[in-house]
Amino acid sequence: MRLAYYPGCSLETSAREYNHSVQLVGRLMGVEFHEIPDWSCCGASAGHTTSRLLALALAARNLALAEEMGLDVVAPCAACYQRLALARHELAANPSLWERVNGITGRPFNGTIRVKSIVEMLLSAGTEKIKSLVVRPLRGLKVAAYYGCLLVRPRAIQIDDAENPQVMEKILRAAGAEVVDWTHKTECCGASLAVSNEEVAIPIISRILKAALAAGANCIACACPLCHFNLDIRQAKAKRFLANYRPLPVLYLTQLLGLAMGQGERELGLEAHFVETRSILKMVG
Amino acid sequence: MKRIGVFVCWCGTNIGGVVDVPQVAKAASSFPGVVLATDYKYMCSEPGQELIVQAIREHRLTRVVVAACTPRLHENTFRKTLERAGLNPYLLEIANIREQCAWAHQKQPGRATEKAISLVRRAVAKASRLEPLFASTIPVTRKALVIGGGIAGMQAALDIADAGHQVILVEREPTIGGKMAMLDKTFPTLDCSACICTPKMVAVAQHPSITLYTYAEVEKVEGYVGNFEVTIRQKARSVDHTKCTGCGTCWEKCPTRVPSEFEQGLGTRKAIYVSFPQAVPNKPVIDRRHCRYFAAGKCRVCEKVCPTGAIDYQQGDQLIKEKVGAIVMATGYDLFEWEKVYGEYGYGRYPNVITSLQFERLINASGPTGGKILRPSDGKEPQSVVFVKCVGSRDPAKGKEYCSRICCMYTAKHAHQVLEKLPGARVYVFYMDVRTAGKAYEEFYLRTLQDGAHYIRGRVSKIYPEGDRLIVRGVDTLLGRQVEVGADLVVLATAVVPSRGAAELARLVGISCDQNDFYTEAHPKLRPVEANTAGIFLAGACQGPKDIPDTVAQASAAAAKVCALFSREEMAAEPTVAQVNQFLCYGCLECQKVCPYRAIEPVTVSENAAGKKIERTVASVNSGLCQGCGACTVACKPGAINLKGFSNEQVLAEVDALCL
Amino acid sequence: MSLDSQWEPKIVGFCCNWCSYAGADLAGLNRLSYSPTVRIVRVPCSGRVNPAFIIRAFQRGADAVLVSGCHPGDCHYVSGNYHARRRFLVFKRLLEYVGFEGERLQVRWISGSEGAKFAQTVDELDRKIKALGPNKKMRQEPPGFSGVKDHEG
Amino acid sequence: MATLKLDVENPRELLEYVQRESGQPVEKCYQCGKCTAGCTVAFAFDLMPHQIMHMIRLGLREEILRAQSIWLCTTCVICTARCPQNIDVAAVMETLRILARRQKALPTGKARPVALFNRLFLDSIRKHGRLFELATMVLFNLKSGHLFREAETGWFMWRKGKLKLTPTRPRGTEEIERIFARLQEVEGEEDRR
Repeated sequence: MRLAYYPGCSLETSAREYNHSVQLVGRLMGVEFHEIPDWSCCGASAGHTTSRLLALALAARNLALAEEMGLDVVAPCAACYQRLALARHELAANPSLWERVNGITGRPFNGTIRVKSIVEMLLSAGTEKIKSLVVRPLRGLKVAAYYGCLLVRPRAIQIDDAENPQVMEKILRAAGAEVVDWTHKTECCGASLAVSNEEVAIPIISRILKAALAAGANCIACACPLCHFNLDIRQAKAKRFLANYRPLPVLYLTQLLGLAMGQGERELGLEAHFVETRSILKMVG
Repeated sequence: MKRIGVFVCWCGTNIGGVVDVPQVAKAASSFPGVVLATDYKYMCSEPGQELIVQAIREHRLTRVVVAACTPRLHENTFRKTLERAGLNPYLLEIANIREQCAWAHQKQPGRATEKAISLVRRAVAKASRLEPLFASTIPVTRKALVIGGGIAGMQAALDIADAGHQVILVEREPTIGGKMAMLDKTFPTLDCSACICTPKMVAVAQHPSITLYTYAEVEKVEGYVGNFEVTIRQKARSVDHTKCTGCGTCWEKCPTRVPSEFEQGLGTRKAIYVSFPQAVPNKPVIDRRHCRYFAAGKCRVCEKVCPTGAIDYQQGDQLIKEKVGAIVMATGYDLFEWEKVYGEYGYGRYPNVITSLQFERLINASGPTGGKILRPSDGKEPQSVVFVKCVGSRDPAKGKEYCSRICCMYTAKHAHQVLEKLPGARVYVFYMDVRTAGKAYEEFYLRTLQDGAHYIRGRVSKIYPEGDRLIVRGVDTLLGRQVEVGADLVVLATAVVPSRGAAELARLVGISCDQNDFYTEAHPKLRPVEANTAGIFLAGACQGPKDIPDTVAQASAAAAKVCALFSREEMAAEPTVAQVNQFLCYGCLECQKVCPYRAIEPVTVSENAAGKKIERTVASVNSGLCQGCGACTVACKPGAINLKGFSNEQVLAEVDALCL
Repeated sequence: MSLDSQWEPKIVGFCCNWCSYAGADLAGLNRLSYSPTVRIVRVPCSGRVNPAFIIRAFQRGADAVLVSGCHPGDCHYVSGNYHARRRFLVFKRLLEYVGFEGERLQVRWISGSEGAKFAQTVDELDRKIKALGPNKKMRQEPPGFSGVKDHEG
Repeated sequence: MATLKLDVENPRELLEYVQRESGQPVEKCYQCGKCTAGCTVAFAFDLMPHQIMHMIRLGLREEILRAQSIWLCTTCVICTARCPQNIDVAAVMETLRILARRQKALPTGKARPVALFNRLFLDSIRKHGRLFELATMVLFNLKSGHLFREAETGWFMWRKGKLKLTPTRPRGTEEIERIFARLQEVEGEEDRR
């Protein structure tokens, strides 16, 4: 499978371990990534919060670039995925807006390519394929799969049910992990409030951690750099709201998958997390 | 040549004050075919009618035009006048010069007069083309079919039977009683549901005029008002009810347990079972889907223990044909399947989130807990119970747009029952509005408030387990705040929807449904218990969500309508029906496609063509079914169908007259 | 019709017996005044109105035709007004296609309780036709020339 | 709390603007409150989502544009996903936020850092084509007056190689600049109208 690759800003810097693990696992699964040359920021929430046209234009430019490559595009970052997929959906639904946006970017996007989330990419190979690559089943791991908002909302771009999605669980089970049924997998992590208004974000984050702990999880799997930042780095501050706190490592879905497929902790960037991941390694053995 | 008389009415000053009546009469006297044109103060009065009768006789009138008020008021009056004078009543045409002329154009008397003349010209033109029509009669089979054996069907059946007519009651479940038999108490009086429902069930079973088919379904309906022919499928019970005594040994010994429909999944039954101890008939059926013998070919325990040898594994379905004159639809309701769409409430994964009907079983003395409110997960008594209203109702996104009408009251009842049975328990009711229109309903709700139920205005966004409790996350819009309640038990007031299969049954019977599959009444105000097909009547929740008093009232109303239909051996059919000119018809049957009453059927006619006898198909109208809408006349390409009383020639003549 | 300055439109209305005819009655009952240019032919249902009736009206010099029935979903005969709606949508387009002013044919849903709507509809149509002028395109002189045979009973 | 004057001028103007811009049938809102009930951030809001929906109907423009809530909304879209009337409440919030910016309504309280962060974020994109995380964070701390906030976090990220000292500059930054410039033109025109 050949795919245009849209890493997005975070995967270049603060989420570089996500980038590495996606590339590693992707390659193992036979995906050929072609990074979009000169990709630019998807606009993220600052974009659509400021102007609908701006948000669409920033996303459409990248869609157009991928289209020039003639490849469907995968965006590992859930936020980038949502922005790109939603822009594609909104443009397709509104031809006059589409024309306007094409005029603004000066790089016409014709809607011939699709946007894929990392989960879709992994599942399109099939769970059997994943199972066949597993050399170190994640036995002993009790994973709380965390989707956050961006993969399952709004309806137009959701990759699975918004209240009780199962696709990440499917992948994790194929990797030999046990998944926990928990209640906050599609609640919001507080997004950039964790930067702009930390005191608002911390209770939001702690609610999610509390639910994962209560479900007996020993780690969280996610697919979004911002979710990861909030749940991992902010865990230190969120823990004071939690009565029965124990450290809850937060790993990217592809890191867990990489582990199962025998990749080393260095390659997968496991050391780059705030909450120690050594417990995980010990369990997996 | 027709001899037409025109009678222009002054209606006191109502018409005469605006329209120059003598001038209208004068103008009319010159219209083709008019031999007499005259006016009178009040044409509908006794002397006015007498004037018409005399004129008909004196001037040998063959057609009559009355220019007066709307035909919707006095057409029948004047038809009777014609009949008195020995004329066919359908040789009358009315010119509406009051409602549609004098009253509407009071400020322009000159133009009103001009218009009145034009309207009379139209009436004369039509009158000259009127033909005598004769009301036909159709025989009425004085036997009714009632579909559905819940409280609506039982009430309708009993009322019709008590009036001396035969009734066939068909129920698809193994017992009659319906939803009401599952309920614990009824609002607002709190009397015991079983105490008032089970006697009705027994009365139905014992009534000499009622034939009861349980575990049976209507499979086919043919014919028309007064003359339906229905086919009923008696599903195989695998038990010979003529031998069975209902002793109960079989279901005691049956080794297979399955969730009980009657207990709403909170309890179990056996594979051979009666739904509940007071079931009517109180004899079992074998649920073949779950029976070991039918599934694996082994077991036959029931057969071995049956003292009368009533078990009959070979029993097959039976088709029964019945002729009836009227049908009462009483198919009731089901609960909206909330667990398929409400992910935020757990998709039915949390055992302590139950429906209101499950709660009825939980609090029912004959229910799975013996009437103790115990939560399903661990059988503990809940200390905090949350009720959520409008689950599926008033929710276009996930469910239905309409209000289910009964939930506000039964939730108030449930809240009251919890507070009564579990002193010290806390009760929260999340609501959007409290709707208590009904006798003594608001008083009951207020009493529940005083009992200590907390009513929280707002919807619930999420229900999720935390430890062994449920967290209910909602809003109190009166406080303008998010709220959270810890609950041991959550009861969802799920929407009332038509019972499963209602739409298919409607198609089979030939009536229509609204967008929610509730049966459509003939007129929302004036004919609320009739379906839009003659001879079919509606009772209870199949027509829309209803509580028990309204259901019983509608059932009795439907029964009264049936009895009215049955009051004579024959019924008159309106003569203004469609008629096929079979010489012109070439059998395309486009007319059949647009007929809403299935009144058109193909028939084969044989005729001589060039010395050879040939057979061809033509359309034929069943005048018993035809309601005279005329849709077929427009669909007919060769112009072979015409509508009596509104024929093409008549309408064209009217158009011509108006355009002069 | 003598002089153009005195010209008043001639509007033929086909009203279904159950809704629109009752609506017209109600307008009168409430003494709502509207233009006397409309004259109504009572039909059982809007689905009974044959396009031939309308052509005939235009041929005989009607300046406008109003077809009015029960609201969609409220048809006394279940589905008659649906047929009418579909039929006249096509028919109107056909009229326009042959160069006839489509506005001269109006199809409206007026219930028995909508007397005011009936009055408004008529006045609106009256204004529209007054602006449009008399129907000259389809009018045939003298009446009876159309060749449509009258079945004199 | 002060009494609200309901007889505002042009009471439908705001409603019509929001419905047009967001494409959402705000008029369908029947105040069930499910948006507020499930909202991630409502506990920190000054006006609840359902109250905002109600105020739009009433045309209480000033009250709404002054609200911090419209800035604190994370666009998590839970409100939208669960709205029984199929109203995209998040899109309505966004429309209000854009309106507030275009009307130069000054964000107050908790809304201020959100608006600041958004602005710096976009500035960075405009300049570099991509987000330059380090510079954006430093600027944010400078401008919000908390110089050493996140020092620990920053240190950690630095150690783990998660912060870069220089921005990655894709070619095509002039294209991005053009997008921003054209947009300003378009919006300037709209605002004048």
